Amino acid sequence: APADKAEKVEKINITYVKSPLNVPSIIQKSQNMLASEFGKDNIEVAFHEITAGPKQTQALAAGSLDILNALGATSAILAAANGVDLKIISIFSRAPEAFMIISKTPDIDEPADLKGKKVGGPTGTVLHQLLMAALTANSLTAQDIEFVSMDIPSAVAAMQNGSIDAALAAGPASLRALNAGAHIVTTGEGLVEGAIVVAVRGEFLRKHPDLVKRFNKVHQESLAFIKNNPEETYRLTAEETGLSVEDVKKMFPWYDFNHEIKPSDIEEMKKTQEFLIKNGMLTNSIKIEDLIVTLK
Amino acid sequence: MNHRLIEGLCLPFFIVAFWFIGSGLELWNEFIIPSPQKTWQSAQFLLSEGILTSHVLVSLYRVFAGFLLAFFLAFPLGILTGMKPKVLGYLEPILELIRHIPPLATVPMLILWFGIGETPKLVIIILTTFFPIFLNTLNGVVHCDKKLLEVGQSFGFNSRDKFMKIILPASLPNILIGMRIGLGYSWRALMGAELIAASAGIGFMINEATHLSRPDIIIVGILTIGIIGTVSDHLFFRILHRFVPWKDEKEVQNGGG
Amino acid sequence: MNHRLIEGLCLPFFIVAFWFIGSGLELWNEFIIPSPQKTWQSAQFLLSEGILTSHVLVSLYRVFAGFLLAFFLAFPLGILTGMKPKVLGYLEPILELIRHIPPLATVPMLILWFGIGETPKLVIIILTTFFPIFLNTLNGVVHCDKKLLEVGQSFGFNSRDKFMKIILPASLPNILIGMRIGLGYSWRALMGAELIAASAGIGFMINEATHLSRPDIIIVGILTIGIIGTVSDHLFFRILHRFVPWKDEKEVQNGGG
Amino acid sequence: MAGVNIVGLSKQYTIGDHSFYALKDIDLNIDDGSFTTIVGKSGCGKTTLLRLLCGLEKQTEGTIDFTSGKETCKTAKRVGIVFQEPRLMHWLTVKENILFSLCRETKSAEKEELAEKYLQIMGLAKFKDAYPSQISGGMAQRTALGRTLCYDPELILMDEPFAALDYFTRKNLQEEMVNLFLAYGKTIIFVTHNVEEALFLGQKVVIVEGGRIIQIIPVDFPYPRSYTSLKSLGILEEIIQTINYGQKSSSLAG
Amino acid sequence: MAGVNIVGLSKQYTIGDHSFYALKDIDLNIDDGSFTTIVGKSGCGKTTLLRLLCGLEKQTEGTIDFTSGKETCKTAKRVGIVFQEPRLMHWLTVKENILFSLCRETKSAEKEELAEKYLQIMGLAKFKDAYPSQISGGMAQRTALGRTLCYDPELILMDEPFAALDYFTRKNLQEEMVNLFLAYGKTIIFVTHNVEEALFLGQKVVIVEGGRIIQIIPVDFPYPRSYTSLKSLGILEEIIQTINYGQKSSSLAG
Ligand SMILES: Nc1ncnc2c1ncn2[C@@H]1O[C@H](COP(=O)(O)OP(=O)(O)OP(=O)(O)O)[C@@H](O)[C@H]1O
Ligand SMILES: Nc1ncnc2c1ncn2[C@@H]1O[C@H](COP(=O)(O)OP(=O)(O)OP(=O)(O)O)[C@@H](O)[C@H]1O
Ligand SMILES: [Mg+2]
Ligand SMILES: [Mg+2]
Repeated sequence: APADKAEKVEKINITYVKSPLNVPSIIQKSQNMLASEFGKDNIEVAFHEITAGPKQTQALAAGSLDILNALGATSAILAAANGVDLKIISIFSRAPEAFMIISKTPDIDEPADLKGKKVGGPTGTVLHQLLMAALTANSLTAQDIEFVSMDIPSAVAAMQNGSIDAALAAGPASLRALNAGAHIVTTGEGLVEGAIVVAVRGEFLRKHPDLVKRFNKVHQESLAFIKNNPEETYRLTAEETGLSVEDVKKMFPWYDFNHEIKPSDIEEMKKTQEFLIKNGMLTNSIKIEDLIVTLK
Repeated sequence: MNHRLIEGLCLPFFIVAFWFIGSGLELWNEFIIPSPQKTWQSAQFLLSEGILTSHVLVSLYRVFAGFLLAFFLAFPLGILTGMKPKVLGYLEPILELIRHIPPLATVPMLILWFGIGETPKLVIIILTTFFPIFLNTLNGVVHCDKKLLEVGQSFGFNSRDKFMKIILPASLPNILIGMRIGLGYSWRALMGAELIAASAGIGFMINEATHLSRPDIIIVGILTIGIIGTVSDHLFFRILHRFVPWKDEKEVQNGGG
Repeated sequence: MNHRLIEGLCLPFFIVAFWFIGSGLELWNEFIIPSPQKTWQSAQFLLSEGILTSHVLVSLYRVFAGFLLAFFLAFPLGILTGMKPKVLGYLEPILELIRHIPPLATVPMLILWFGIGETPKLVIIILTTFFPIFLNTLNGVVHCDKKLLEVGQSFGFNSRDKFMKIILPASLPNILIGMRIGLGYSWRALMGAELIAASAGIGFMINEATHLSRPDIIIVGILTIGIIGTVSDHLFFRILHRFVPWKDEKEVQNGGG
Repeated sequence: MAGVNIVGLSKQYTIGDHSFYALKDIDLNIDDGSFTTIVGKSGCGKTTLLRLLCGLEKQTEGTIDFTSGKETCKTAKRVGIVFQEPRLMHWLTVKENILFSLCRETKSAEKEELAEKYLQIMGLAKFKDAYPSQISGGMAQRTALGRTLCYDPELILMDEPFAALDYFTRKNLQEEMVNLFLAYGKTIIFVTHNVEEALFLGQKVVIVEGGRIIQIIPVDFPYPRSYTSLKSLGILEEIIQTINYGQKSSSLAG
Repeated sequence: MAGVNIVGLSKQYTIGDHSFYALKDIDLNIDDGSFTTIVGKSGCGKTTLLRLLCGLEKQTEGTIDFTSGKETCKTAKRVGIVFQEPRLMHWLTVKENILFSLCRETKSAEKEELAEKYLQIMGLAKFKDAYPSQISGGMAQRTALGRTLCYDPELILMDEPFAALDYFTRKNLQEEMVNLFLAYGKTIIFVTHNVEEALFLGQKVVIVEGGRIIQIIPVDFPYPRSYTSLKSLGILEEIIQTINYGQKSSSLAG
């Protein structure tokens, strides 16, 4: 509404999540793209490093954050379904290959071998969904394995000492585990998309649609930068994440940073919501289409 | 007693009233602090399904096992180092180091050494509980009245007698306060402990509710820990007092009748 | 002094030796406990780039700010409730409740109330640090020798004088031990505190290293917290002792020279 | 200065589930500027009486009124007590203990002077920097005495202040007390086990037995007194007799 | 039973940066089964001597040998000390305090009997269930005395055990001590400020001044003694004179 326009925004609070390999964020920050875009209007851009999805949505609900630059689709759905006023404005990345089930035991080669084994990983996440999808694809059910709930670092550590047979892993953790002798049982390819989205606070979007649009523009600029300066991008990413350039190059192709929301993405999110409901992790449901805002 | 209860319930009453009113007037975000009604519904659901009870039982076991293990490590070590400063000299730097390290940081190592069963969870609780008991016991022993110790010495008491008949009763207030702080921290350590591959427990319930964005369950969990913790503290130290054969000077003065 | 140092370094020396040998013989998984050489390299890298130092400075600020705030809340409250049991009656239940609640569980509420700046981090540290100081102070005041208090009473001391001239010096050992435990917990709380939207700090460094699977950095972080914590404890209580105008009975006996 | 008027004073204590009167129906009038000594067997209630007088204990029955000239009030302004045990602050030196009662505002020159004076009187000058754990029993008692005198009370209650002192130190301090009394006209109530001491010091000797006053003996003998002349009075034996064969009420009445 | 042989005993203390001898060149022979009393001014070193004897303090110079018949050893088997302050365990009742020294293995019937006996002697039977904070100063001192006697030591060291007691209680207990001494032939070393008491009790009165023994007066008068007959001996005055005009060595030798 035009009346709200009078309310001057002084500061935009944005999350800054660099891992697992959030190249566009890294570029936006290192190239001062947002600062120079909004600096024109004397608007400060504050970056907040909040990695965990639930914490991002909590801070958003509390009004401390305006834009969540890289939020797992699962977290977005959970929060929205439980009443948080948030909207998805674009896709940050899809990385089916970055999410994987890994194992150190030689006799677990493919998901079918997981029958009767212990698998560890974070509950209610893309990774969990991946596991379920992989089981279903191999005519197994949740009852056929023993699932142990833990975060990724713990799962990898537990796999290393043999407490569990397979771990759900993503990002640098999986890369290092692979370097340390683990092998991939399956990735998300063909099973889950592993979408990471860009979400904004509903109220912020309603009051300042222009700012959101300008943010979206900067996001596109960063994608262009990545396309045009690959070597520079690798270097900056390596610097920021502490990974080696080789590792970055190895991981980079796992990610698809196309920001457009395609119908397939919406389908995928619906599947995710179904998965959450089916597994008793979500009781309410939300219409996914209502979550999506298309910026013109 | 009744009077004290009423006094004590004043502040909680106001807080709950404020919660009701604030939620009614929508003073804050429903997603972070759900209304009392909604919280109560969730609590009832969790209770009626027996979910809450089973979580509580699992956590109770962990807390008490962890606390007792911590006690049986910290208490004798506090006594030993208090009575033999030489031993303290050897152990102090390493204990000081451990004392400052966040137990959560050691989770990967704990998993490596202890797997993902109950052991690493208990170790987290022990690491959190150990130091208040240890340091307060040590302090009590070190500051034990020298004049009373000399009485024991003059009667040719051996270390054991000195300990049992003088040091222990004299430093009991300190030891008890260390145990109370320790027991409190045992409850607090649950969240961290039950991050490690738990499938039940109040800490697990809260962790999961956080992941699944269920603030109502988080609040139920917080209140459950708070209440069960308070009650267990009360019971534990009541019972302990029964077993303690000596009366506190204060009690005697406040009416020995 | 030198002698004591050597005694104290015995155990750490054995542990480091064990680490060297174990890593050399590949007794454990390099992925979780990297070799001393590798850890040393990472430490050097972090140091030479100034990264470690800047993390340490940020955390030092948080620890001391949090600790001091906690102290200035807990200490007066401990004194007040110790001297006026009536006030304790009103506050006890709510304090007991809070004492058992894991501060980490309250993070969503902290974010709601305090945003995501420094405040919620400090609040986490305060919540962790408050109780040892509070309970030990309370304990010290409550168990203060009645006979000495009567001396003050007979001289018509007002509450302030009674406190400054009798209660404080008499309960100083208890208060100090509460502060030491509290300061230790301030360091430990860093991990949790710096989970909330931090971009620097030792706790943040460890959290990030955990996510990035950099066990070498985790170990550097753990050791840094351990060492800086120990040193800060030492310095802090040395300085404090200077400012304390009364001598401890023990010190007098151990040679007043 | 302050006199005391005690009427029907009783104090009941409970040990276990057993109640008894440590003091029963005490009537006593202490004149402003008088020196009263109290004698009696161990456990007869002397300390209890002093504790009631300085407000450390609440009476079960009866009243205590403090008089100052024609005024009467329930609480005295400056009542100083020397406890039966030294009760020194173990974290303060002898000198600091002596100055303990002084408020912050007292000038340090004045403090020095006071400390000097009482260290001298108590014969502790050489030990002014010692801590309580470093001095002898008698020294501790003298420090406690110095501390109370330094407070400069109008009414001085003394609970066997010289019990741990040898013959000569005791004698010196007795004379000091008499000097103090004569010079400043303080009101002094002095508990002692030593009947000779009671006679040497008091204008009135109060004999307590089983929580009751069984006799009050006036000693109209001018100060300074001497032990030998007191003996000739012949009341020493009388008092001893009274205490020993006095009204034999058990102090445990129940 | 145990005698003591003290040769060249000295004890140095440091207060601040000031060192001095609290005891200097003490030579003293205590026979097995003898009763020795020690008198001297406050701060002269009496307590220090007892503390050295029961091993609570290490001497700076000199030797202490304990003799038992013909044997000599460095540590005595059972030395009991009554401290100058009661030092009761505040969490135990009077009765429990009296039985404090007994080991766990002592049968409870035997304990009851011992408690009964010493509560009776000390006149504390009615207060056996009271806690130290509930009894009077004199009662506390008697409790401490009972505790040490209950330990049944071969060598009993007593540091002004009757200081807080009134004339009669004191007299009763003096007689009890003499009975105990006569009946069981214990070796007793008894510090007191009361010269009459020293004469009434001791076979040997040791006068200490400024950390040195300045005189040892044998009292060859058979037990039981009476105060009046002691006076006729005329040594009372002599002792008082000795203490007062004795070798005036300062106890602070800095
Ligand atoms: N721990 C100590 N440190 C330093 N000086 C001490 C210590 N204990 C005793 N002294 C000193 O030794 C001297 C003798 O003390 P001691 O207690 O033996 O005297 P005493 O003869 O028992 O006197 P009193 O009759 O007053 O009890 C005193 O000057 C005292 O200050
Ligand atoms: N706090 C208390 N609780 C219960 N009884 C007490 C308390 N204080 C004193 N009494 C009792 O009161 C009686 C009188 O004690 P009080 O201390 O007045 O005796 P006293 O005349 O000073 O004796 P002494 O000469 O031995 O010091 C004693 O029987 C004692 O046990
Ligand atoms: Mg008394
Ligand atoms: Mg002495």
